[in-house]
Amino acid sequence: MKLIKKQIPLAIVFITGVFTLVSYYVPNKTSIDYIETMNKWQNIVVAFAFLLGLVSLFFSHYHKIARKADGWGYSIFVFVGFLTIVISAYVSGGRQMTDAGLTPLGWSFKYIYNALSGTMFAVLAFYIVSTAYRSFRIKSLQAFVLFVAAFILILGKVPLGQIIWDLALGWTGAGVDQVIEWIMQVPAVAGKRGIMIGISIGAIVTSLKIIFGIEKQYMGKD
Amino acid sequence: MLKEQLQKFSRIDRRWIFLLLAITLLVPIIKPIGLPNKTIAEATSRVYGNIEKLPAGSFVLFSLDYDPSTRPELHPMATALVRHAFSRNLRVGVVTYIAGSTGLIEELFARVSKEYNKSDGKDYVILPYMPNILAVMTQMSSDLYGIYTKDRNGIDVRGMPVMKGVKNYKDMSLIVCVTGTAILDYWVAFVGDKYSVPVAGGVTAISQPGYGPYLQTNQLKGLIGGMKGAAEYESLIKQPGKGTSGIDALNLAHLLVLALILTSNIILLIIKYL
Amino acid sequence: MSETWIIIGGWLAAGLTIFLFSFLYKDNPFFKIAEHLYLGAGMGWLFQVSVTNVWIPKIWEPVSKGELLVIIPSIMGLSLLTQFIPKISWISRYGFTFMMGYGSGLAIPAGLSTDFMSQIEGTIKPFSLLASMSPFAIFNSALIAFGAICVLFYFFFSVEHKGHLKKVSNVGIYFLMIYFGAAFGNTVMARFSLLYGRFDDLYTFSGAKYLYATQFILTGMVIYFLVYALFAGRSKNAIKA
Amino acid sequence: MPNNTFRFIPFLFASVLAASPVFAAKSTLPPITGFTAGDMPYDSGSIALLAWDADAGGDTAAAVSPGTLYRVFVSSLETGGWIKAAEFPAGEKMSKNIELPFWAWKVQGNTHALKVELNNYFSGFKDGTVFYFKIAKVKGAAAIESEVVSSVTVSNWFRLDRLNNLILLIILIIVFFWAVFHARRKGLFIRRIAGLDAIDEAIGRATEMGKPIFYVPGIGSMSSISTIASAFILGEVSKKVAQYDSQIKVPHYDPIVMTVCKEVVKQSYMEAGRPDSYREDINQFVSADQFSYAASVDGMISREKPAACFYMGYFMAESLLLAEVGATSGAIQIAGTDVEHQLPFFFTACDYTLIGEELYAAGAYLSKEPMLLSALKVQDFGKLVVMVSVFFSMILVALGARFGWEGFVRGILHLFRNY
Repeated sequence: MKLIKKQIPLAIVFITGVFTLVSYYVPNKTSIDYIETMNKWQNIVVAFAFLLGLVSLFFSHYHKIARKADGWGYSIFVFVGFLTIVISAYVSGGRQMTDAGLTPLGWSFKYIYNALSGTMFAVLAFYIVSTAYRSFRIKSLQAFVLFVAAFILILGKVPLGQIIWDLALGWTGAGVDQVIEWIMQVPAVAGKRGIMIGISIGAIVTSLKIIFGIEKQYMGKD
Repeated sequence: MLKEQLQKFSRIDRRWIFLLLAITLLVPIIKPIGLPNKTIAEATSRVYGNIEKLPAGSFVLFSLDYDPSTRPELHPMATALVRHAFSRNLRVGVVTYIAGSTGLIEELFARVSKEYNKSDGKDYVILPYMPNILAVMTQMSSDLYGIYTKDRNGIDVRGMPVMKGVKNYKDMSLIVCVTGTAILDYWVAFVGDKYSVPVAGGVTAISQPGYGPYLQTNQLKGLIGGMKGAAEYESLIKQPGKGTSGIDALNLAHLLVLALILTSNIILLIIKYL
Repeated sequence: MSETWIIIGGWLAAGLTIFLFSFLYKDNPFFKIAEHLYLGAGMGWLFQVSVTNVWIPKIWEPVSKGELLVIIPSIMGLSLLTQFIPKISWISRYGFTFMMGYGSGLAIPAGLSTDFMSQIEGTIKPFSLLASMSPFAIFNSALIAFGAICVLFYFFFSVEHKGHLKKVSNVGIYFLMIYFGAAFGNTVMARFSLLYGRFDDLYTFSGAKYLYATQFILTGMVIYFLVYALFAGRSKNAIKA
Repeated sequence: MPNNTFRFIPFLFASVLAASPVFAAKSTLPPITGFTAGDMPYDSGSIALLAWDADAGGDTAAAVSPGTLYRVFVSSLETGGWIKAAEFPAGEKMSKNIELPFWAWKVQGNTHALKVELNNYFSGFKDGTVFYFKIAKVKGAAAIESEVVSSVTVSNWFRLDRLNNLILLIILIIVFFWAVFHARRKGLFIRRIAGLDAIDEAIGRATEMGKPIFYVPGIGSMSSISTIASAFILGEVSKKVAQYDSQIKVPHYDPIVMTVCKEVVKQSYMEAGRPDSYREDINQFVSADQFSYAASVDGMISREKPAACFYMGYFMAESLLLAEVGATSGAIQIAGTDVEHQLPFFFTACDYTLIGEELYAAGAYLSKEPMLLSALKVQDFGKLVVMVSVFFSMILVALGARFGWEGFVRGILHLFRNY
């Protein structure tokens, strides 16, 4: 039992991992055929992976409705939303636009999905302003440096800010866009590069651990 | 006394601040201020230059991977890029790896193809959404028909005039990825570097600073960042759109943030040292 | 699509947008309905796209034509679903390990070349053009190299940071802070752009073409909150953020 | 006019009866010499490599023989069936333009080198198929042709040009196993991490005030390093909480992360000798939707007014929502994440922030877990490689550029280029 529960999966990860890794260094046709097959298979497996999220969402809301838990009425709207899109997709045969204009699917994208998904993230703008006021604390020299860089960027990205900069600091001869350009291309690159290299090696090491079966927490417990 | 009042003021109910923002953003939408964007970042003009120098008929691959949640920033950008490509008579292929972007792509091409009198299958092709980006990218290096046999409407792509002579990355002159996700990193790492195809990008302002290193090494042949970038590109192709009007509306809101940070910190200083 | 549908769409979009925004004032049933719709619609969208773009063309059509090899990955994909049945959840490992192995195998060489070697090359390459560079450009290239080394040293954990070494890692922090500041500034712009997008749509829906959807719904929400505050809020003194 | 016609005729013949060298010989152009065809190394076998001598001084672009063009033809038959594969001016496509590093490609001075991708003209050919090539040199109306040469292409087994990448990988793997082995046996040194002391202070304060501590592990899955590190930090934090007999709450986003964290916390309470104070509801599942999760945790924080909040792990947009509410509720806040664009929000709103890899290091430092320690060591090694190579090659390249050692500079750059 341990063999099929644990060792074969670990062998799969090792074999696919090593073969895929090696294919980077091997130009032979065999290696290309291998990677092409893997690509197709991978594409299919991933298309199923999203069902995980779907099923767990359905489960949890179905349970809420079945148990009449607090606010179970709202859970019905999860299914309403889902069915609206799926049915309109079925009716329109998966096409969003025909020569006659929007199909029902295109319509539900434009007026339902678009509005909901756009607004969810737009709400964050409000939290940014309140964070700016209530918790942006210039409490150290480091935070001050952060603030100065942020200040210049926020100011210089809009025309009105550029005008203000020119009025106040125009005499220095450096336009705010040049200063932003410099910040983004010199010190910010240095900072980002430093973090990036470290994190990227971290990812490589984690990948090695996964291939060699040292890291297997993603498999869950026995 | 003043101290207490200040303290109270610094703990103001945040909904007042929300209201303030709503007003500063809504008013310019209804009544535009009319300050156009003047400056153009070098990275943006590099994208422009790279498209501009392509001979007519070159095949450009657009990877449009953004959904409605980043639409205000990225849609104007993508629109401007496609307009530019059409005006230069380039052949355009579109791929996407974000399920939510298919609707936006349809909308974009329905609108822009009319402006330039371009037809589906002849001047551009929209390939269907694919879920697993890495697999598709790797596949396209040898034979893209291995994965894309049909376009999004189920029409065979092999016979399309737009795909003539296009089989893999070697036949593409440029790849432009517009995204709010890490998909541009994938294009750089798994395609641009590996198969030496020029890759340019358009990203949200949030991820823009992160691409500095790739720009400096020329792994990225240009980058359009956020709504400002969209406005810049619109002014490069001389077709003002949503980017230009957006940047105008953001004027006051940007200053509001700065004012708020300064006010709260000054209040704190006063409380501390008074 | 007829006029009527466009108007209905406008009302729906304006309504959902305002419902979601109403959370900023206070949690309320309208927000909850819109939020749950969002969860369902998002999944529905993903589902329909997967069906029309992957399942039908990549699995159904090949199998009906007799190409049976695609059954193997389909079974691996389906195995993922055993996650929900604790007793046999181990079967899902077959799908997971396949995905992890493939992903890791691709990520290692790509990470080495893109984020490692290319970054070293990018840092030193400007110096090969030393002869034709302006002093300011030379200074910038040197600053990038110096800054990157300092930042890397800040993240170096194998030696104690004391004395001069401490100074080096301190300089690194300031480069990081400039990067963070730039990121902060850009984030502000990005979020505002999203909000602008939504407001712009609301403004569109406030026109006569959409029968003043925005105004009506907004008024409706205000009335709801007023009534709610009158009846339910009184007893609890509730509105506090 | 007659002059024109006269010049036109040989050209016409040259292109129609392409393989006949009789006409070509009459031209005034210098003949094409040293024409060879071979297999392009390090490829999948679909590219042929042609090489021939350039005209004297031809490598300085159009300096000599301006207006001279080369046309390259390929065929799968010995005679006829010619397909034009390339056309370019003399001086382009030289041996030195082939993008390969010095260890994989020997640049031949003053030689043209051209890669012909046979895939583009012949589909589905087998290994060992013979292909025929010829080139025509054209200047104005004068034209000359080379003899026909043939070659087979081979599917190669190794990308020698990616040797630098491979060597780096092998070194990393060796260091990786060395570190895994040593970490298990002896433990490895990690410097003290500032800010970890703040954890003790925060827990102490919570105990004094009798208020709970919130530990938010973020929205990552168990396969992300930051979440793994976070789980180990949680172990140490909950051990101290158990010792002080304080309270801790851990709201979850991912069910798998929750099961892991449950084990971790339980274990810590046992180790602290207080299994009786462990409760199952320390870890609670909140929501698998990003914004519902953030909103619920926000609600919990503003209701319970914790003395300390820890945000460790993988965070996206919710960082902003959480840190702001925590800050205004007056809690001591300690954050740590490797998501760079969320760090500014944590940094400005929290009392202490672990930046990027510091989070991994904190996990390793606190837990002494060999898995984390070894990873950290390999990361340190990688950073050392970068620092040292940037420092020295920067100096060498600058010196090389200063004194004009062109080949030397190019060689160094080749070492770090990916192909």
